[in-house]
Amino acid sequence: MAEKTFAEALREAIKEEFLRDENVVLFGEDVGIHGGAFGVTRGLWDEFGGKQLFDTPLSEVAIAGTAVGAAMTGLRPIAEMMYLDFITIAMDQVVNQAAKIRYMFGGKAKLPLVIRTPCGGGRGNAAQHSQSLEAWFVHVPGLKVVMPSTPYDAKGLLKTAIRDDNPVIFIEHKLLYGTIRQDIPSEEYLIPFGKGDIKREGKDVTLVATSLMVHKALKAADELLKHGINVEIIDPRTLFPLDKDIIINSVKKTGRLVVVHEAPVRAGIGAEIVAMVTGEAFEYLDSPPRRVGGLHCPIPYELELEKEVIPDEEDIINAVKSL
Amino acid sequence: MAEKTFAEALREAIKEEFLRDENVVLFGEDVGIHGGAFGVTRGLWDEFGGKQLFDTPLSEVAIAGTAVGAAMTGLRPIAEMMYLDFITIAMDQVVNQAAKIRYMFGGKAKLPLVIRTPCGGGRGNAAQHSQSLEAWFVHVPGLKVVMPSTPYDAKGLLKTAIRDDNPVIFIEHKLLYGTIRQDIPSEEYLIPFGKGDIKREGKDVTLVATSLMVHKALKAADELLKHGINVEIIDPRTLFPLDKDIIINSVKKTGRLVVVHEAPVRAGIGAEIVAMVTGEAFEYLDSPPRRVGGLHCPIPYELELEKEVIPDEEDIINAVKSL
Amino acid sequence: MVELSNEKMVDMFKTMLKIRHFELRVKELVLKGSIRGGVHLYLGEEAVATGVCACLKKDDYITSTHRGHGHCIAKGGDISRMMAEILGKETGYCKGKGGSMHIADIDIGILGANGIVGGGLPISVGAAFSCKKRKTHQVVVSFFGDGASNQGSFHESLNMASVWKLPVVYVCENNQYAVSTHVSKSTSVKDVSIRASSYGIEGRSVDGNDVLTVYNTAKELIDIARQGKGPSLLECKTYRWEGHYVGDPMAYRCKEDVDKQKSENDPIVRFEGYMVNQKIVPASEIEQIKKETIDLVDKAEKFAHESKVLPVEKVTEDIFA
Amino acid sequence: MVELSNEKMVDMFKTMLKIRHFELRVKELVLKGSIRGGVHLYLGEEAVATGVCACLKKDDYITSTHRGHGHCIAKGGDISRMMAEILGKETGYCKGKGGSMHIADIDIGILGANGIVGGGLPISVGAAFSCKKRKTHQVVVSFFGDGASNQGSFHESLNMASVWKLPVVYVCENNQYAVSTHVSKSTSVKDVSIRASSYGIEGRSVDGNDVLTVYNTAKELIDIARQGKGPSLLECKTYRWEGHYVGDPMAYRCKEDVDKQKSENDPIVRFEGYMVNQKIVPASEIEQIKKETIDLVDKAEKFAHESKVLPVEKVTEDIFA
Ligand SMILES: Cc1ncc(C[n+]2csc(CCOP(=O)(O)OP(=O)(O)O)c2C)c(N)n1
Ligand SMILES: Cc1ncc(C[n+]2csc(CCOP(=O)(O)OP(=O)(O)O)c2C)c(N)n1
Ligand SMILES: [Mg+2]
Ligand SMILES: [Mg+2]
Repeated sequence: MAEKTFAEALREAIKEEFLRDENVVLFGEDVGIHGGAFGVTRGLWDEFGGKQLFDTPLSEVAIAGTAVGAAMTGLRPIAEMMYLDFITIAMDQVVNQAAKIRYMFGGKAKLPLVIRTPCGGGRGNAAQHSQSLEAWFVHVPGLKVVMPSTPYDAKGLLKTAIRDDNPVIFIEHKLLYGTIRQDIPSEEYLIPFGKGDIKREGKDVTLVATSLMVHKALKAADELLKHGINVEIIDPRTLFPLDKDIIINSVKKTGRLVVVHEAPVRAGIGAEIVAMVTGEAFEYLDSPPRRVGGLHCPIPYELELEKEVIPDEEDIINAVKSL
Repeated sequence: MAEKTFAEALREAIKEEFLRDENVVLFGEDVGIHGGAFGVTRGLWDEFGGKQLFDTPLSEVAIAGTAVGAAMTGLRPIAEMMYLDFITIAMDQVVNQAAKIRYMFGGKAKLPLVIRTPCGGGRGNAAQHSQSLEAWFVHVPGLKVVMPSTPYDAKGLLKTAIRDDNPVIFIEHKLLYGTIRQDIPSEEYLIPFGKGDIKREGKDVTLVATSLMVHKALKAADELLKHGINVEIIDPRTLFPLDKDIIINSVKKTGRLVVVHEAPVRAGIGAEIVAMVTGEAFEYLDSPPRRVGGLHCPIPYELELEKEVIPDEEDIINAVKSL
Repeated sequence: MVELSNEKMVDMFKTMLKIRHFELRVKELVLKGSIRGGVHLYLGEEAVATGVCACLKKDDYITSTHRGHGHCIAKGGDISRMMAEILGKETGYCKGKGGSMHIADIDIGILGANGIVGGGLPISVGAAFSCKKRKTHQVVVSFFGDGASNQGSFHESLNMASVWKLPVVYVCENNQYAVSTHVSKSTSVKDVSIRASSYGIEGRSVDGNDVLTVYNTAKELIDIARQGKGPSLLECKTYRWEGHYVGDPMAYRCKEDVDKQKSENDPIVRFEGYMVNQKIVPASEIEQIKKETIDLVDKAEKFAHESKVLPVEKVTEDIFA
Repeated sequence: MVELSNEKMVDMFKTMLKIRHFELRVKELVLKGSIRGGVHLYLGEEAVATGVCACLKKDDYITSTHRGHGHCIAKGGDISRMMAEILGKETGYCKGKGGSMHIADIDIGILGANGIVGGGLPISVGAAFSCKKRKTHQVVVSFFGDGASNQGSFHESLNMASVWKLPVVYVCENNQYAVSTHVSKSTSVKDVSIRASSYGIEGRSVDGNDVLTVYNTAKELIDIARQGKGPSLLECKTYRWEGHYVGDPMAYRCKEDVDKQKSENDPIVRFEGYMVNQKIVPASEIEQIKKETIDLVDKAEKFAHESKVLPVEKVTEDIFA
């Protein structure tokens, strides 16, 4: 056991997989000596630079396409998009190529590729560097979507992603990299896709939270307990495949559902989870499910404005109380 | 009054707006003499070619960017993406530029641009030419999303879109262009955004359907009536802004909700509508709302396979009956 | 100029004929209504795929386009499975899930046709990166059209392939049109190969209807790639005989131009003339080859017709490995 | 070579100084912790924006980048409103909603900085198309970096601008780096201007730290554009003094290189030397100009500090017109 940050946990996963299989490669803008915009690959250059770790030109289309072509021909690429916002440039390769090739080819190709990318606001990076677009990918058949909230989960899920034979969009919240520390086993471990995790047991309300929001939800839960509300917090960890059972079982117990994510509420992943639960556990719901998410505007620059747009503990508390 | 196809209605809208305002321009791949992949601009070249109608190179990024830059500087561009699937290439311009510029600039710019684009399957065009991606755009603050189902609506909504000072994604189902005919007034008319339309009144079940699915829903409703189920069909017409009232009022009357769209169910617009209704009219729901949508796979090529993936009358009937 | 054995030339001729007759048959079937979706024929462009792929080994890779039948045949694809795919059958390359625009045969290096114009170029970078990393001495050829040369993916791919010195040859099939748009209206250079200078790589423009010139130039560039000396750009000037797709009304060009090309610049007639002139193969044998080719296409069609459609229950299979 | 009035030269010098002192102040404020988000300074590159924008009229357009303060100042932006924006205030250009990377002033033709590398180029095509269509004789300048020249948007934009003969000049600020990546590791040509040949347009590479050369070359190309003769590509070679952003640890380059550039190739020192030598302006007056510039920056800072943050209730305004 050793205490690691989220970024360190990711780095460990990458390093271990590099060493396990020389066909695992990672490339992206400034991932080499610079170590990536958020330092995830920092320190790996000396050992792996030019062999398994590569700097690319500023070319998101080519980066994603390289992942697709490399994956089809024997490598296990991890492509880094410096910010999730920039994946907009590469959506053809992600959505029309990576997600569909195996199917279009009648099951002939394998696409063991991972696109790692940081999401989210909170750093004053404004509208083009702060988005959370996970719902898009969940909507695309052929992609798996991972959104870890803790160092432990990040490591175990990234290793699973790298070993998965399918395209995985691996979304890391920027504010998690350096802020969260957690003990991580020294032995190897993997976390399977499609298994959510109960981050806090409770009996009164089911709170499904993703990524950074898990931590806000945990704080909100402490506060809510003071008001006599005992919240159960479920982190789905992978948005597709989604662990429906863990959510539904919890709702069956609590009768109440709140979903929290940072992306705007409208057509966000919260809509899917609410619709799924109302479809499959309607009779267990004692009150209308609530969604907490970003306001319907781009992320503004200034601190107070940004805070207003991104959901916080208070928003979660209010939503739970309003049930 | 004169009977028009969907494509003709769109063409009329474009022509009328060209004549009304010379700053209205339309450009895209092969929209000139060729008239566009689905003939919407056919016949306009002689009068408007090189003045308001322009062929572009095969460059979706530049096409979308041209719309953004032109809109910011005094024109009212309509950019055509030959297939909705290709907008993946231009998502940066659509999502990071068009949708956010006004906000990022503190309200300084106007972006009166329309992106017209055909969606949907049913023509054996396979996975990269058949998608319905409207949910993505609904999730992005700063975009309006229109999805008409009839020639009348198409014309009135396209004219409104062209006159709107904001970016509008205008999605036309390929199978509508030539198949549906409808009488259209000879006088000018506009249809406001955010006003849904009751395509069929009923009292037992609220069926929200979009685009081509409206017609399948209408057929399903005839069949269901034989089984004594009287369905109310609501076509939201604009997915953002969404006419929540028309849907909620209907649900208050019927107590039952089914949402139908062609896109895959998972994280589709149906999730948003179900979540919205359960959030705002929970107590009126007599049974769990249902979603009908595409299966969770890319659209296959072969006829029978494609039919299996895309929802049809039977799927709608079954969903309604299962309530 | 590489010395080509007579046998190799006859093989190439057979390939060209196979493409020709396959495409003619597909056209017939489309017109009969047996094939759905958009079908883009390679008629008139046979020398390009044939000349280029004749330089490749079985385990070399290609990325192809929406107009991909010719590439697939030239790279060694099985026309029965191709025809079955185009007719939407379970025995087709993609079990009927892909159709004309998505035929692929990974086992012989065909990384797929592509419905997205310019979609194959970035994939070729990845395949070439993989060859280099795995030190296999494989080479990648990425086919694309004149229209595609205006896509951003072209630029990013050629730059990255150049920076990384990857073994990939970019082959632009300049057939003068992108749908209805003449290359002069969409492309700001006369020769697409000029664009090689933007990447510090070798660029060539050749008569794409002269299969031997295509072969020789491609061979040179592919050899360079195989030796680890980096990518290149080869433009083959050719002409699209058909409309963009079968059924295209072609309001944008006149029949005379097309007829002239067909009668004066048929790559197969030209190669046939050369071979007969040079006594590489007697005229009688040519007739025999043509007959045999048509037989092969007949067989492919029969196979396709007799095959079944995939049971619909299997429609959601093959998404994930 | 255009004859420049002394007055114009002094104006340009003032602009360069304004950029320099503005950026130095911004840097201070970042280091003090008064500014959040990523801030990319234009220090060392002042001659480029200054030389180019000195050729533009008020109603001409520019598209700018993440490193946009210099462009904005050179195009006539108000440094008080800029500083207020960077400090997130309601009086800022974007009411605090945009910040450093999104400063825009449509009224004086600044179509916005841009957080997306390469994002401005396609927008410039649209603006130039608009100028041409509306027959206004306006011109567009699109600034972008060496890194951006490897984006697909670069290619699509230059091609389309060329095909349509649009009045736009593409100005590549080659400051040697894209974040940590040296241009030689990302860009397959030595001179980005070579890429003009891919679009059949004029391309030039100049010493971007020599403001008069930048001015003269830009003038020529902008005149061509204004005359309706189409787009061009101008590469200005310069050097990024700071890290990519304030706070960049710069593990990828050595301090000596930076120091050498600063001491030997400061565009302001060079221009100052020239002007004093040529007796365009006496040394004493230069001191006065510097003082005045710093006063302006002081005022801007004061204005920004004293301004308020937008009331949070207004955060969801300004999305739709
Ligand atoms: C990204 C994208 N844009 C547009 C299309 C529609 N489309 C299909 S083929 C084609 C023309 C392609 O021209 P070219 O690259 O010259 O190839 P050719 O058809 O001549 O072989 C177009 C516009 C597409 N499939 N993908
Ligand atoms: C599409 C995109 N990819 C990556 C980034 C992250 N990023 C911001 S600036 C930059 C480097 C830009 O280099 P260059 O174009 O040379 O401009 P410079 O910073 O040197 O002025 C990168 C990679 C981005 N903002 N947008
Ligand atoms: Mg072509
Ligand atoms: Mg740079």
